[in-house]
Parts: sequence; structure tokens; C-alpha cells
Amino acid sequence: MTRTVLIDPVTRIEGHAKITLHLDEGGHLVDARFHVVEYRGFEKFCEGRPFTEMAGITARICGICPVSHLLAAAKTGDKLLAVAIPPAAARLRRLLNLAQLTQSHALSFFHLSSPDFLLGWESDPAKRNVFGLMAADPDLARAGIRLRQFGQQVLELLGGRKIHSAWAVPGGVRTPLSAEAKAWILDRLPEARATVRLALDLYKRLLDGPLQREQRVFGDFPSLFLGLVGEGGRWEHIDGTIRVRASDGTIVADGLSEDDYHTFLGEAVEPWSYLKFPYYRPLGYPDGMYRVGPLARLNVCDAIGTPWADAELADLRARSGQVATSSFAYHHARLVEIVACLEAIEELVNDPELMTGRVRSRASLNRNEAVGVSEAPRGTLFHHYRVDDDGLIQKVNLIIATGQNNLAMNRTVAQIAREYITEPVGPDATIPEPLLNRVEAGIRCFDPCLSCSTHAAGQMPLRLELRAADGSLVAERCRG
Amino acid sequence: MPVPQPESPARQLRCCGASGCRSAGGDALLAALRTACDADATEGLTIKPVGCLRLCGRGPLVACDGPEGTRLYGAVPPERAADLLAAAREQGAEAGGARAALESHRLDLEHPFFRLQRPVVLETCGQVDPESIDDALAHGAYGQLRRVLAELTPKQVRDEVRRSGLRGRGGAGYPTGLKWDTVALQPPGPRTVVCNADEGDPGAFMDRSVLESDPHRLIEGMAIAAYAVGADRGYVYVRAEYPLAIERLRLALQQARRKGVLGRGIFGSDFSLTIEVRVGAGAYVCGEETALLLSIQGQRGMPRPRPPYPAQSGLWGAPTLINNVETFSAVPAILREGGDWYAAMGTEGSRGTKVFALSGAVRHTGLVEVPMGMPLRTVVEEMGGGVPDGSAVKAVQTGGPSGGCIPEERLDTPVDYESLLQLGSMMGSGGMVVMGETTSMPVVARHFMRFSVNESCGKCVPCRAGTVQLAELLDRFVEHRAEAADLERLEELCGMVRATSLCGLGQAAPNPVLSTLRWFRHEYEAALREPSHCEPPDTCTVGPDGETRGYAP
Amino acid sequence: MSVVTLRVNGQEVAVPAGASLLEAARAAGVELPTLCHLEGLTPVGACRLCLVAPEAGGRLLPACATEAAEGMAIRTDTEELQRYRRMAVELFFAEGNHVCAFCVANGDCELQDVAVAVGMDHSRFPYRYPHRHVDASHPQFALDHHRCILCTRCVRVCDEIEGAHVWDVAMRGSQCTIIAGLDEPWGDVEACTSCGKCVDVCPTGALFRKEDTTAEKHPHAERAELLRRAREQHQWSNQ
Amino acid sequence: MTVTPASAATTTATATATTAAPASLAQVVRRHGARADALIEVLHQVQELHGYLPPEALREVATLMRLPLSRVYGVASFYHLFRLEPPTAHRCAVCLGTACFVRGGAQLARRLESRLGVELDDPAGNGTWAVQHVSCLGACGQAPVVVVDGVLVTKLPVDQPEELEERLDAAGLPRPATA
Repeated sequence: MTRTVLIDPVTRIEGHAKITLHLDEGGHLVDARFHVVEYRGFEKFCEGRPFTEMAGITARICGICPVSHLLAAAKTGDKLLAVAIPPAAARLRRLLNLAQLTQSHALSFFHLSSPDFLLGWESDPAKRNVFGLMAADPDLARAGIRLRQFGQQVLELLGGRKIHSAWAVPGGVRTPLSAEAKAWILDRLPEARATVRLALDLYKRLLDGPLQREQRVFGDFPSLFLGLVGEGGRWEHIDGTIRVRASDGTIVADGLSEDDYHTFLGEAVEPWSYLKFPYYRPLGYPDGMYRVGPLARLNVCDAIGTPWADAELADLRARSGQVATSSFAYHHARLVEIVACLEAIEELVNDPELMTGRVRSRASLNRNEAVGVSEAPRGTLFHHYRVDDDGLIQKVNLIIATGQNNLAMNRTVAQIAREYITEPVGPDATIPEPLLNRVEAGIRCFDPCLSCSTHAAGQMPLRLELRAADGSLVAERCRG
Repeated sequence: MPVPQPESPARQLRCCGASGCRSAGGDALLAALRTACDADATEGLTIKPVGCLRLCGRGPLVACDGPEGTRLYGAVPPERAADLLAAAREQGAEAGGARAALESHRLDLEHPFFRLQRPVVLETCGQVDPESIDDALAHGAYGQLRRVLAELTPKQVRDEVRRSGLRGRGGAGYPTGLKWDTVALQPPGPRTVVCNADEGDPGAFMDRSVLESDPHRLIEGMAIAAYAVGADRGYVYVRAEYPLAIERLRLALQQARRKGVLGRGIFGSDFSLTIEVRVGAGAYVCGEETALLLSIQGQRGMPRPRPPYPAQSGLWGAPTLINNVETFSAVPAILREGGDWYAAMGTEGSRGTKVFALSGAVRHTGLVEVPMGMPLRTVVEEMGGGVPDGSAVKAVQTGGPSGGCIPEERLDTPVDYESLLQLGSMMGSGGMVVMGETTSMPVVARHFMRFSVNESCGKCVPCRAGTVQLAELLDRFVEHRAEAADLERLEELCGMVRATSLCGLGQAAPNPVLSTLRWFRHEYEAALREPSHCEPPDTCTVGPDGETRGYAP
Repeated sequence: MSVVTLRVNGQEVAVPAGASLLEAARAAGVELPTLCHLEGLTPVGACRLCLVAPEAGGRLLPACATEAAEGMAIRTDTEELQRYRRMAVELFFAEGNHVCAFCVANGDCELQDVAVAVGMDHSRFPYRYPHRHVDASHPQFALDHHRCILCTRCVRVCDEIEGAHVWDVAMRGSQCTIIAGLDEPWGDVEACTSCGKCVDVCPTGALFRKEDTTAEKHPHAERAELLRRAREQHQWSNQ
Repeated sequence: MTVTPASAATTTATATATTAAPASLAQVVRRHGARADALIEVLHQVQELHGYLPPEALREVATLMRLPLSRVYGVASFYHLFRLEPPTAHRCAVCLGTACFVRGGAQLARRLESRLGVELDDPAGNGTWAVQHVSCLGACGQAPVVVVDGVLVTKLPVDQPEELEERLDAAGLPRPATA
């Protein structure tokens, strides 16, 4: 029986995004700030709850990447129980995350970002969305929607529901994969592959053509990149260790364990945003700026480990070097990751270990503190819990991808603004639509984890403000 | 007045020793009188501590009896003890001088406050020494019990009570005779009588006065009732907030046992009765009969659904008769004078007399016992003398947290069960609180709702959670941040809480809101938020009366 | 066995003497919502969901706690009753912290079922977000006071069936709370036999097994009746 | 001449049994024959013994009366006159019955709060004084009233601030230390 979810105060934590551009006395742009007015009260909210509930609670925090929170919470739970999860469970969790990455990346690329590329930056904002895309290129749009559905369907086959399921639990997962589900996945994989090939071909054509300026100005700057890598430095999304790589290709740190995250990550707080500002501690704040997410995962890894994905990775590196520094390359990275996911899904589904034996290890609480990590579609996600002897949460710290990209997003916005605004900015300046649109698109490279960013079919509710040196408002422009 | 007067000593000073006058300095006055009396060894003058002399607001009260009649003095400081003694003595220059000196303390016994009273329950209250069974016996106490045991069958007793038309004085007004019959006619087995002395309605102190002033009358009434329904065990459940009443009741029971008025084979009959006092511990809901029974059984006072009624299944499952103090205390007089005599007073549906506790914004506060059906205006304006500063009465609150506010324009309504119900209030136990023009009705409604929130036992959801929501809605009105939809919600929730609560507390909790909404709706409408005044609700915390926080949890 | 006949929504039904109005309604094929009531436990009439209206007028009666009487006629589903039930459910939701989304009982919760049945998807009364706590001191079970609706099934099953009387209600009014022992951590109360009956009969996610996570609780409320029948009538039907 | 000893001053404290105060909890229970229905009476007397109902005492009561612990605590916490925390040295009760309310009881309560620096109904008070509300003392004729350490103080002139303060001084309520 399907049930209605009745009361859910937790979902009321979304907010609108606001960006302010700050000028100096001379009218020159000095700073850009991406304000997240989203309330982060859930860390407080979790206090006093049983840790077993954390997967369910954190999966409700965010409507976009519930699966990532679920996995991070389950992994943290495993550590509190101090159990090794059954091999089948480990594979099923991998499968879940791959499906999540696929569907999320498909959403970001097809629904949210491709209208800009395909319909043009100057096109009518009212039509610059997936519906407009449907009208302009119905085959691509439909294929994109079906690719996302594929990912979602796998999530549902595993977890019972597309989103908000609490299928992954401390100790493993709740249910194994059915034979029918396996057959369905294998049946749909070829179509998914075809779609991503179509998208990659199209995107590469655009990169070589009309998107060159964007590649240059949409957040191209040196920074660190952070992500999980597996054995032999291979691309990884759920297990493995943490690697940090600099723009010049140097591996700054490797083999880091999430357990020690506080030794290499710091979290700064700014009064104007609810979002914290994590930084790589050895370099200090804000010099320790780093990026996470699809691009970071590709930048930090040595190889992906499956043939087609490795070929695509090689192509990406051929265009932008060993380390791609433009944030615009996130879009490309997403497509490459979809390839990696599809190949990995195929391997996993054919793995006999997936379908065997138990899927959940039972134990009671054995530790009072644990840190879990997983790669969410938009980047590395840390869950850190401290519990009392009864298993009730005393303290929670969550480090989310959007927070880690916070500094880079501000840099990106500033870079775009400088490109599209004429300095010095006079007192009667206005904000032109193309600027708003580019800023929005710049933010969208990171596919930030704001509930609002998926609403309204690609229209981010956004307010852009231009503020003078004394803080007074020069101009503003809103959307959403 | 059909009160058997004992051989009155020629001269006596009756000093009110009920809690009202005590708190106003009655103890000191009594001590001073005794010292002065011992000093000049006056012959033939008795100083007698008695119970309530009615006009509590002017305490301490002293009644000065003599062959020339009774004079009543109020607010007498102890320094005036000598004057009182002198005034009580025979006529003479000294007495004359003392009386003149006391003139400013003299209270007019011909004032309507006294003149219009018709004491039945309170007939010996203020006459008799509450701590002396001998004095009570001298005033006729236990005379009816003795007669009933010797002459009447239980059924005859019940018939007499039924004929009197007496209805329960605790508030609901259930016909007493009918209740007695129900208990008596249950299948054979043990029965219990219980006196509900958990007088919890704010503004009500009738029962306390009876317990403090004339406890033997209550015991006699209970004993007669026990005989009439076949009970051999009785409990008086008194609220702990009445320590003096408990003390005097316990003393009276001890004396009664010693005199053989209680115990085995009372007055040589084969009727036996033991009565125990059970003291509450601060829970208004224990005035509800099923809660009261559980409390007597040493449990949480949480009401249970009725039926079955306690008359069928009460204490430890046995048929149990529950009446309140005033109801039992009316019984001896009814048997003495006959049910018809009692029924001749009052109105068609509400027979006899009723004791009211008059308080609030009124000149004369205290206890009045009047025939049912007396117009409210007579009680409040003539007897009570209206609002002290002479301004108009705005409303009269009757029935406590279960009752309602009756507006000035309806004061001509006769006080009886049905008329008050029609006005959206109720008789309740008899508290009558007068409100002057400055009283804000939403504030009053909230006051009562907070009371209900505080006193809800928490068993059923409409009362436990509904009263909390109602209090919060009323906050919005008091603080001028309500919206039109809140008025709708208020009324709807009132209706739900009233219809669905498990016991009388919850069922009646919305009454103060509904009655003030009915008569003073404009005050609620005026409290709606101004359209211009639309800050988020939480930022507005201070109301126009400056009252922002209450005592509710 | 003597029989009483009465009318439920106009339909005549006969039930054994001593049967409740709830049983009479069921005999007439009418399902009334209930929360506090549970077969096998003494009825308390606290949740007010099973209230029915006597056709003769007068106060509404809790069907679970009212004996059916000869010649009685009741209505179970008047517009007014429906409105009251809905409001009662709203009050339940507003007074606690009921977040279905990650509740251990999501999908198998009587409060949720009742909300669906009466068509309540949000409370018009402000949520009070009370500060409550979770007692997870017992090695196997936990009590989340946020989800407790004070139905007292746990109190009764522990007292009447298990005979341990670990639970009771403390405080009063909106402060009411279920307590173990002297308001101690459950795990410290020696009287507890860890039988789990309280968990089985809890209608919401308030009492649960600690290993269960979101939507994994599947209570066995019928156990109270089965155990009582086994004890009193020596009849076992739960093989 | 009828003379009776002046009985105890009016208090809001719990009423006591007429017999001499027992010395121990066991005696209290024994006096009631350990009957379950005597629980409230027993708790009254235990409170008199200790000033409040400490957990150890409740445990002992339960053991001696053979009652479940939760039942004893449930009863003790249901009735507002039972104290589960040690009382402050001094206590003040303000009546918020209807008559007192009409005559300014709520203002009086606020005055007491600010004078003593306490919150109404916070049993901890300011450490020395605590102020609680009571629903009605039945002293409606003398409204508004407060009870200071067991002594009823009546007819307080709420609308005459200076006189009010003097009356409160006289009742033994400390004034706030001047800053």
C-alpha cells in the first residue's frame, strides 16, 4: 500500500539563493558572495535521536541527494556498530550510489544545463528550460529524461522508492536485489549507453565551437581538488581513501582517512551565509580552497578502470590537461561519470557475489564516535556522529559538497561578473539579464545542492544584488 | 426563621473563626478579647468562637448578642477588644461610650446583604462553635439523625428528600432524591457515601465555610444519606488547600465517634457508619466524581467514561453515593421541616435555597444564602452593593471555569439551574465573581482557559491538547494579533472540546470562551490584528494589558 | 447467553449482553477508528476517536468503553463526528513531534492510518514542537516520547497481561508523560522483563526495537488479546 | 465560656493528621496498614517528614506498600501539592483565582516576580525564594491574596504601588538589592 507522508517539518529548510557583488570606492568589483539562506538546523535537530534514524533523517535533509546521505549515514552507522558489512551488501550499496550518480548527473545535464548550451545564452528565459529543449530537440530531451528515469528506476528497484528510502542501514542493506530487477537493468543498459554517447558527441561539438568563452571565464582558476580514490588511485565513489591534488597535477595528500578529517579540513564560518566554508587546513583559510564533485573525482584519480570511461577521461585530459581547472568542465565530467557508472553497473550486476547470502550484519552499539564518507553526485560528503552509550546522537557534523565548493563558487561568480559587467560601475548601474543568466549558469556548473535549484524546471530562484562600498544597494535583479 | 435556638446566654460575643476572618486578624482579636475578659472577669459574658458571619470582606467580624438584639462589628482591630467587651455589657454610660466609639465598625444587619438571606444550610453557621459537639448538639445537631433512625425507613427518608426537590449543589444539579434511589436500588451488597468537599472552582468558598463553621451538620446529613441508601462507610474528600476545614472536620468526626453518633449501632439502632477524611493534594479535576473516587483509592485522579455511573459502580466497584457538602448539609433541615417546606422555596425547577460566594468587584463580599430564583441583580447590586467605586457592573461570572459571564443587561435573570444554562453559564458550585467595566473579556476567557490547561488531567486528547490550543488562540486575541480565521478556529475548537472531552472539566472548559463570545463578541473582533500591523506573529509579544506571560505551562 | 439488540446507523444488530458499542458497530460491519483501544486490554476511552452519537440525543459516547444496551440506536458517522475525529487527529499531530518520513513505524502506524482514514494531511492548529527525549537505555528497546500519544496501551499491557507494571503516566495535562519506574531510564528498571509486549501494542513509533530503522517496525497489537485468551480461557490460536 | 486553643495559622501547606507526627517513613506506612488506597495520605506525611518527596523515599514507600514504582511516581507527580524537588527556604504563593484575578492578582504576581527576581512557578526560584501560583484559596472575600511562608496576606493594594511595597515588606518579602 502506498502511503502518504503526512507531516514533514524537515522539508521546510529550503531557501532562495542570493548573490551579492561588492564594489570598491572606484566602482570596481572586489568580491562576490553566494549566500545560502537555507537553514542548517538539522544538525541540531538530530541531537537526541537514535543513530539508527540518521539515515532516514539525513535522507530527508535534501531532496536532491538523499541517497548520498543515506550511504554516508549507513557507513557511519557501520562504524558505530563496528561491523563489517556482508560482501553482497557492499556491492548493493555501490550499485545504489552508481544509480544515484547517473540519475543526478542526467538531471543536471539534460534538464538544468543543456538548455543554456543548446538554446543559447540569449534565448528567452521563459523557454530556456527542459520544455524549450523538448520543442527544439525532442529526441535528445526524451533520451535525457529516460536516462534519468533509468537511474531512478534502479534506485526504486533497490530501495523500494525513488527517493527518501532508508534501504541502506547500519550493518548493510535491507533487501537483496531481485532476479527480475537484475534482468531489467541489463535490459535497459544499452539504451542508457546510447543516450550518453549522443550527449557526449553533442557536447564535445559545442565545446569545440560556441562554448569556448564560457570554458575560459566560468571559474577557471587554480585550486585544490579533493575526492575519494580506490585501489591503485582508481576512480571511486563510496569506498577508498581521500586524495587531494593541486592544479599542477601534484598529489598534495593521499591515503587520507575520513576518520581524521578534522586534521586536514577546517571549517570557516562567515556571518552572511548559513553555509560553512571548509578549506584544506594545511593551506589555511581561504587559501585552502578546494573543489569537490565530478570534476574533482576525475582530476584526482589516475584512471577510471573501465574501457569506455577511461577513453573519455583521456579525451577530457587531452582538452584541458592532467587537471582541468575550469569549473565549466564539471559538465563534461558529469557525462564521463555517467559512462563510468553505466559500465560499473554492468560489471556489478553480473557479479555473482551481488546475489548471494546475507545483506545485513546485526550488532548493537560498540563505539561512540564515527565518521562516514561517500561521494555524492556533487562531491564528497562527510557524516560525523558522536553518540552516548544508548546510541543517542550527541553531536552531528555534516560536511556537504556544496559547502566545500563554496569558496570556488564565489570565485566563479566574481570571474563571470568581471567578464560581463563594465567597470567602473556607476551609481545608476543596472544588472542586465545576460549577466544574471551567466551568473546563474556559473553556479549551476557546481550543480549546487540547494533544494531550490531543481524547482521550476531549471529556473533557479535567484536574487543578484550589486552593492556599493558602503554596503548600499546599487541594483538588484530577481528571478523565481 | 425555623432555627431551634438553645437557651441563649444573656450576653455573648461571637467571633468569627473561619479562615476569612482569621486571615484578617481574627485570631489576634479573639486573643485580645480573652485577655481583656479574663482581666476584668466579666460575669455572664461569653466569648464564643464561631464560624462564618457572612460578610467576609469586612473581617474580622464580631457579633455582639444581648437582650436588646444583635449588633455586628467588622474590621475590628485587637486594640478595640476592651471597647467590644464594654459594648457587650449591659446598658450604661460606659457601654454607651464604647458603642459610640465602635460606631464606625458597626455593620447594618438590616442591609439587604443580611436581610435578604434565607439561611437553611447556613442556619447555625456563625451561631455554633464549630469545635464543640456539645454546642452543636445544643443547637439541634444530630436530632434528625436520631429521629430518622427511630422513626423512618430508608425509603421514607428518600421520599422526603425527593419531595424536597433538592438538586445536587456541586454544579450539575442532578436530582438528589433520584440519585439516592439509584444507589439504594442497586443489587444487595456494600455501598459507600462520599462527600465531595473538593471545592475547587476559583471564586467559590461555600463548602469551606460550612466545613469550618458547622461540620456536624455535614456529618449528620451524610449519616442520614448513608442510612437512606444502605451504606455503612463514608468518605469526605477535602482539598488540601483547606487546612482549617480539615482540622475541624477531623475534630468533629472524632467527637462524633466519641459521642456514639458514628460507629456501631448508632443511637441504639442497628445502623452503623464510619466516616473517614481523605485529603486531596492539589488537583481540581478530583472534583469530578470518577476522578475523586480514584483519588480516594490512592490513584491518579483521572476521570473515566460514564456510564457506569458511580451510583452503579463506584468505590472499589460498589454502588457509591456522591454529593457535595452543601447538598448533604441541606438534608437535616429538610427532614426536620419536611420536603414540602423546602420545595416551597425557590422556583419550579430549582427548589430551596442556594449558598453563593460573592466576590470580585463588589462592595460586600462574602457568603449569601438566598432562595433560588432571586434575580441576579438583587444579589449583586442590592445585597452586594455593586462595584465599590460606584461604576457599572459589566458582567457576573458564575460557575467558575465551567461557567460563563453573564452581562449586565441580563442581570434580571432569576438565579436557577435552567436560566443560567440558557445564558450560557451554569450554577456551578456557587461562586459569583463580579466584574467591573475595566475587565477585558478575552483576558478573562484566557484566564479560565489557562486554568483548565493547568488542571486538565491529560487523559483525553480534546482536553489535554485542545485546551492548550485554545489558550494559544486566546493569547492571539489578548495580544491583538489574531486574524479573522482565528475567531472561526476558536469557535470550532470550542465546540469540539465541549462535545468530545471525556469529563466535565474538558466539556465545560470552553464555556467561559463561548459565553464571552456570545455576549462580548465585539471585544474579540476589536482584538483582531490591524491590517497594517502584520509583522510575523512571534515578534509581537506584549499585549495591550502588558500581560505577556501567564502561569500556564 | 442473553442478547441485546440495537441499531447502528439504522441497521439492527444483535450482540451478546455485555458487548461494547464498538463490538456492536463491528457486528454491523462498521469500522470505527480507534487508537487507545485494544482488544484484550481494559478500555479507557481516551482518544475519543470512536465516539458515536446516540440517536436519542445526549452526549457522544466512546464506543469502546460503553456497553451496548437493549433498544439503543447510534450513529457512527455523522458529519459532526467526522469533523471531531479529524480535529482530534490534528490535535494529536500538533501536540507531539510526528515526522513520518523517518519514523520507525512509517507505513505500519495506527496514527498514520487514522490520519489517512479521516483525511487529515496537516494540522490547522500550530505544531507545538514540544521538547521531549528518547529513552534508549534498555538494551533491546527504546521509547521515543516525541511520538507518544499517551494511549496508555503500554501501561495497560504491562500491568494487565505481563503483570510487571513497569510503566505508568506521570505529571498531568499537556505535561503528561509515560514513565518507567520512578521516572528512571527504562534500562535501570528491574521490574522490566524485557518481554516486548509494550512494543508490540504501541500504535505509533514511540516504542520500538533498537535495531529497527525507518519504516522497519511491524507491531503485533493482536498479541494482547491472544495472550489474554490463552491465560483466561486456555485457548491458543497463535500457532 | 467556650475556649479552644488557637489552631495553627492559615497555611496552604498540606493538612496534617491529628495524631502526633511519625518519626519514620516505615511508621507512616505501618499506620496505614500498607493499604494501597492510603498512598496519597502516606505521601502527604512523607512530604512533611522531608519537606518534599525524595526519590529514595518514594522507592521505600513503593517497597513497603508493595506498589509499582511507576504507580507511586505517577501519583506523586499528578498532584501539584507534592514536591519532587527540595523546596526553597522561603516560599510565596500568589492566588490567581477568579476573584483575585479580577482584583489584580496577575499584576501582583508580576510584581512578586520582579521583586524577588524569580519566575512564577519555577520551583527553584532565586535559590532562596520561589513563587508559585495557586488556583484559589477560597479567600475570595479578601482578594487579592498571597501566602508568604504559610501566612495569608490579604487585600493587597495592587493599584497603590508604595503601599503595596510596604505591605510586602511587612509580610517579610525581601526587596531587590539596589544595584
